[in-house]
Amino acid sequence: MYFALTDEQRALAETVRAFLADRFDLRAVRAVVDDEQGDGHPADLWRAIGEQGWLSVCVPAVHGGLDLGLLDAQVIVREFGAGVVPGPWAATVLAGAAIRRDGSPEQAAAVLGPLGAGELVATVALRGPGGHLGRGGIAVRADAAGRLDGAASGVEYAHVADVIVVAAIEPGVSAELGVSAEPEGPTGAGHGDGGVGLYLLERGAAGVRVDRQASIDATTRLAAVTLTGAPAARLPGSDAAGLADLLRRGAVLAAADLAGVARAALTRTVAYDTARVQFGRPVGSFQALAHHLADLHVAVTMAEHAVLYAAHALDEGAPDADLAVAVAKSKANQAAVDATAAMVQYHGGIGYTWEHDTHFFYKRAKRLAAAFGDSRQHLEHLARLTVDTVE
Amino acid sequence: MYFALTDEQRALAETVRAFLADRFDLRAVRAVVDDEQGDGHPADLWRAIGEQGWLSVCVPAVHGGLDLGLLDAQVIVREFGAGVVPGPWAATVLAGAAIRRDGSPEQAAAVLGPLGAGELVATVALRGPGGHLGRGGIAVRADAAGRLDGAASGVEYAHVADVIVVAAIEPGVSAELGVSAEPEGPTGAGHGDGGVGLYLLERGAAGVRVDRQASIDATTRLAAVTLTGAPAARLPGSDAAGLADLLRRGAVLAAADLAGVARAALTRTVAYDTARVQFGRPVGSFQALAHHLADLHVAVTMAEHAVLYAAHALDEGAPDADLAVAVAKSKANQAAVDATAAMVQYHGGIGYTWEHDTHFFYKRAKRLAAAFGDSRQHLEHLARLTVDTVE
Amino acid sequence: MRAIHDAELVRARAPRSVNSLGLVFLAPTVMAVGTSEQRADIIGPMLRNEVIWCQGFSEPGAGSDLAALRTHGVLDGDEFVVNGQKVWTTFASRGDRMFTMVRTEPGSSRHRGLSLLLIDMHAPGVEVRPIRQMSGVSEFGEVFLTDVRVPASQCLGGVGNGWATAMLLLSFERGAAGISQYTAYQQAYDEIVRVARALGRAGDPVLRQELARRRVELECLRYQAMHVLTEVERGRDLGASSSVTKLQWSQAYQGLFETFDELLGADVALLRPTADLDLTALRQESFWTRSVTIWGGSSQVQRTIVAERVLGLPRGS
Amino acid sequence: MRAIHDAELVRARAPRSVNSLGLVFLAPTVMAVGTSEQRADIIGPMLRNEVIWCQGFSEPGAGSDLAALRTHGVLDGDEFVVNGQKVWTTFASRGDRMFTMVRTEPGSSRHRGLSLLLIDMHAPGVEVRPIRQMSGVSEFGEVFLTDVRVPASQCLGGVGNGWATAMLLLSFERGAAGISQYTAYQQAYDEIVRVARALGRAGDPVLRQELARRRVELECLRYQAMHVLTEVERGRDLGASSSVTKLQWSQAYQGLFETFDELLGADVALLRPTADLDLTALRQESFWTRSVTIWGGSSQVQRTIVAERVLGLPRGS
Repeated sequence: MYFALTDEQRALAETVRAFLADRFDLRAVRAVVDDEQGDGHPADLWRAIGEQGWLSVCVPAVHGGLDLGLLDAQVIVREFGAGVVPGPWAATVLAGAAIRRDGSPEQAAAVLGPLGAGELVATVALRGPGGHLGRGGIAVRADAAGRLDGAASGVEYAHVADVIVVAAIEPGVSAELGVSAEPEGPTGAGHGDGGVGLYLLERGAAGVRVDRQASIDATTRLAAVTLTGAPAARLPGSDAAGLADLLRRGAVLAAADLAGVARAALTRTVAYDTARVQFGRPVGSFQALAHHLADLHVAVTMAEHAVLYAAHALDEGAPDADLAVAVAKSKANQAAVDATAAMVQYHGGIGYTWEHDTHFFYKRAKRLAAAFGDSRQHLEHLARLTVDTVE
Repeated sequence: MYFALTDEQRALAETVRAFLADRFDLRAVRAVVDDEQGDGHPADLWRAIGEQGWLSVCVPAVHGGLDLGLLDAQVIVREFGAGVVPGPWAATVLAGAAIRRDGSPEQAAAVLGPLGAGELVATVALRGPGGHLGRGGIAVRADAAGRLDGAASGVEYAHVADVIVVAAIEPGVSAELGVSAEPEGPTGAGHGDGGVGLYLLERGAAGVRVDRQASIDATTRLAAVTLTGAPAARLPGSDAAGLADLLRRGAVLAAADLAGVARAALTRTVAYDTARVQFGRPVGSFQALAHHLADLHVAVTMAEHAVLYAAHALDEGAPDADLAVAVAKSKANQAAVDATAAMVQYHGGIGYTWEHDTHFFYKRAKRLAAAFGDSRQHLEHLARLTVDTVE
Repeated sequence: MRAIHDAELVRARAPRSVNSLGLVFLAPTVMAVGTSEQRADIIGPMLRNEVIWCQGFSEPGAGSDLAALRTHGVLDGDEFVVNGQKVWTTFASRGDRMFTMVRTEPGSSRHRGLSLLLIDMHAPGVEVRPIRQMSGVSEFGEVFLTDVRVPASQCLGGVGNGWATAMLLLSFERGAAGISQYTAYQQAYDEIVRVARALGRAGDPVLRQELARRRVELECLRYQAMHVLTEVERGRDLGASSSVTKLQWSQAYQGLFETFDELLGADVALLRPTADLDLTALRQESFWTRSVTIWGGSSQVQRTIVAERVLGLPRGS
Repeated sequence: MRAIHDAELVRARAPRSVNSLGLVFLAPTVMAVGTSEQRADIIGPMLRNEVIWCQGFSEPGAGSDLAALRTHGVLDGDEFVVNGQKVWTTFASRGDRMFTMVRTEPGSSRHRGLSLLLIDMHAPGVEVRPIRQMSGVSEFGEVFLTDVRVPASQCLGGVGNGWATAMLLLSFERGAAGISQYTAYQQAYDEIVRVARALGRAGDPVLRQELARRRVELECLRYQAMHVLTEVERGRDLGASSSVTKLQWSQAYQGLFETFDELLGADVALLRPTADLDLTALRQESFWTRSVTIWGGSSQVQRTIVAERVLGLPRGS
């Protein structure tokens, strides 16, 4: 029985970490954050990531990709989280996963090659304004000809994406649109088949409007997409299960990013409070602080384990994959929110300033904890999988 | 603006405390707890409490009582909580309050005098087996002639009570009996008037069966009451509002007991860990423990304030009395459960033994946190009073 | 217990005066320990908002540890010549005068040899640099003091007695501030409930429990404020009970905004989740709540005070 | 990552052997540092349940502070003469032999001069008194040792080397125990869900969130157990990661039963809330969970280990 990364995966993590330290450290992040008018998508970084092959990690070999799994993808995204790295990496990888699973051979050939090479930015648009993730939160309708009407909100990097994978309600289903008050499982298999489809949309197409949205987390830019009869191509294999699969992958990548954020927050806090002296002693030697950080180490370690297992379970199609995803996302949410809040608190006054880096971590954790299912949704889904199945 | 006890009330607290230290300390409590077959009602203590006049604190002067309010009653019961004192004090006071409010002059004359003098034990039976507090949890029906059928569970000291105030569903209402899955406000004004009545039942009457129930908290004994056509006298003024008033008073007395338990747990833990040495230092000097106890002091202090205010608000008929009761009970629940759990933890191994007194406090807190509305119920009621009323 | 009929007063909106620091903390301290000249000089202009006061207690590297202050003043004739640096000075860029701690006995350490000086912010040698917070707003500043000349008459509470004066002043900050804190909390609570309703989530049983829990803490803060006022009225020493107020307020206020984030769900990152919902102000307040457990004595410092002075636990080494 | 197909093994019920203390903690320690005679003497009879082992580490007044032990043994010929007292000795009244820490160098202090001795519980001078727990059950005992003669060959890991041997033994307790802990937790979880259903509360959204939260910690405990087994298989030093397991397990297990209390609502005090629901066993387990954060190194001790040895924070004075 093994529960650990392979030597190759550990080496990959090392490579990404060294690359970021060398090519995109926190000063570079700050430059992106402070450039409020900019698109938040540092082009040099994107090119370099493409050259490293890290965009093709989940692209099939036939399209020039590395043909690896989510377990490898989470290795990369965790380092991006630890470095609070800006850019549409996760969005692009997710869009690629949808096209790989549900796209036609022609769609796959057209998109996956350039996507893996970093020549193309992609993203996913899966929920409407004010809506939860899942079918009830979709506010886009497709007609029989594949034209899309409606709105999506909080879409990562829609303003720089070349293509957008859009979830839409399809004709013949009377599902209510708009705000969904009742939370639903964000990664569940949906309520039966049919009725939901994924569509490949070009940002430059007619009837597509993209408006940047102000967000607390400037390391990742968001936009609203408004569609008025916009022509799009259906991913022929897509259905409710395809959407659910996409949401699960999104949840695992977000959880991995959060695990990276959480570990970095903890490590940086330990370093800071080992050096900082108050009341004549290093702050880190005060037991109340030390014990809190110890509890956070336990929580972050559990989140790391859970992300690892969830990615593995999805790659292998394990029977408990759905459960594992909900565990990973809710645990990573908690660990990252708690660890970054402690980071602010235990840096003292400086931790609350714009000039210090703590707020990058705190804000990224807040955003990601709500992305691809917040804890409320994942825990209710978990209750359905566990409480309701005990015999 | 004043927010404090009067000098008289502080003197009363001192008197009760001194009385208990002298006449019923923890060794006496232990003797009651260890006598598993006994009725848990130390007769000498009851007589002495009656002599002190502490049972007549809420009895009108016309019946020989002190004619004081709930604010005075909570002074006494808080000390009983701090001393984990056994006996049907709160149950008797509550039954008296119901008779005072809703009974006929004859009922009041027959019961309140002996009750205040300690010649009579009374209690209240307000919910069925497995049921929540409130109308939905009542499992007794009254017929037009005042005969009662059904069951009540967890009734304090029913086995030694002379009279029992029973809540019953009345004819003409199709309310469903039995387990209520949906929590409802335990102290709300009820769903309109009528349909619920309070009945004065003699334990010795025909059709009354009382069975002792095993409970985790041996400082307060519980029993089930089964009624088969038992004759009872309606309290003529009783209705849903009367039941709600009774539940509110019960909640405040339980909260006061909890505040006493919580403060005693904290004070005893501080004393123990100031003396106990580990790793070459008093355990109380370790910062993680000290900070946790400091947080508990804040919580217990807030619970004390909240109990004070709720009792005052009920006495005065203040417009926020309903809100204040829900605040007091839910805060006292949390403070007492947390403080007694910390008491066990910070006494180390000894705190987990039967021979040490910690478990009296821990178990009493657990029982009372669920009595007269658990936090789940009070918080939902609070949401109705606050979330739903914001404009 | 006498009646609490003045509760309406508590519910009234507390004044959000630009001079609230002066009114809440400095004014009662001046009344208690100031000279008659200081009372005449300070109170009137403060009430008329002619002089805006700012507070300079923290220094770089000192944080919550007031005793570690290094800004020093040397008596030269009847003036102190003050050099040093303050951070986290509230309203620094808008202030006319600053109350601040200065080490006036050379070579002294810890609590000894400190004085509370009142410094003219427009005097030569005073330089202010605003500090931008994580919310993007600048409310604090750094103050650099270079050979600033402060008349000896501008020492409050006696030369060398700064520690006791500061403790008195901070007890007003930590204690009597309860009521305005309660008001701000209640306004935020109501705003947050309105957002929950706008997003269709005010009926979610889980969020309702959380909101109710926050409301419990709010009400308890109100009781604590009434308790403190009663103690003040009775002439009792507030002592460490001000630490209880600070802990209750700061932890509850911060927690309220954690519930705010939870109820936003998927929209937590967006300042305008829907067309008619602008969360910018609440979001800034939300970031601000991360600081309330740090300044004015961090929660860690307050817990130590409660543990040692209220509970009487043995001091950690 | 290689596949985790053995997960079924994890899900299988762990043996609840009367000798689980010996099997889980002592056996691997004997295999690691015991003499060949000790291996032959101990392992076989233990596996056949011919000899029941109990553990005697705690002493009155020492608690989690192993270095403060006062039971001492003086070498007399080839035997130690042992005097002292142990508490919290698990299975004391059913045990045949006890592994225990004894100070074998007179005048030594703290970590030095300790030895791990294997004592025959039937030897003259050994007296056992059971300790009743708050649940009413007696599972522990006090052991009084008066001039008990222990052959020097019954020292495990070398005379004077007891501290290192105990740390090795405790790392098995804190680490590899994860799997049987996981199993017990899962069984309790399922039982508690059944109770919620019987009381009609399994549909309450608030309780569902709480139950789901407990389940998250359960699954994380499973991953941690798999992680530890992987490290063991690779021959890595478990070190402080056993403290991570202990914290995760004990806090989560205790928390699960707090949820149990919550879902019982008004019936929390009753052992039989309805005619067909007997909660006696769950209630005893619930009391038991209050002890798991105390014994085997309290949560406070474990956090110090994690802070200093894993995170590398400076030691508190």
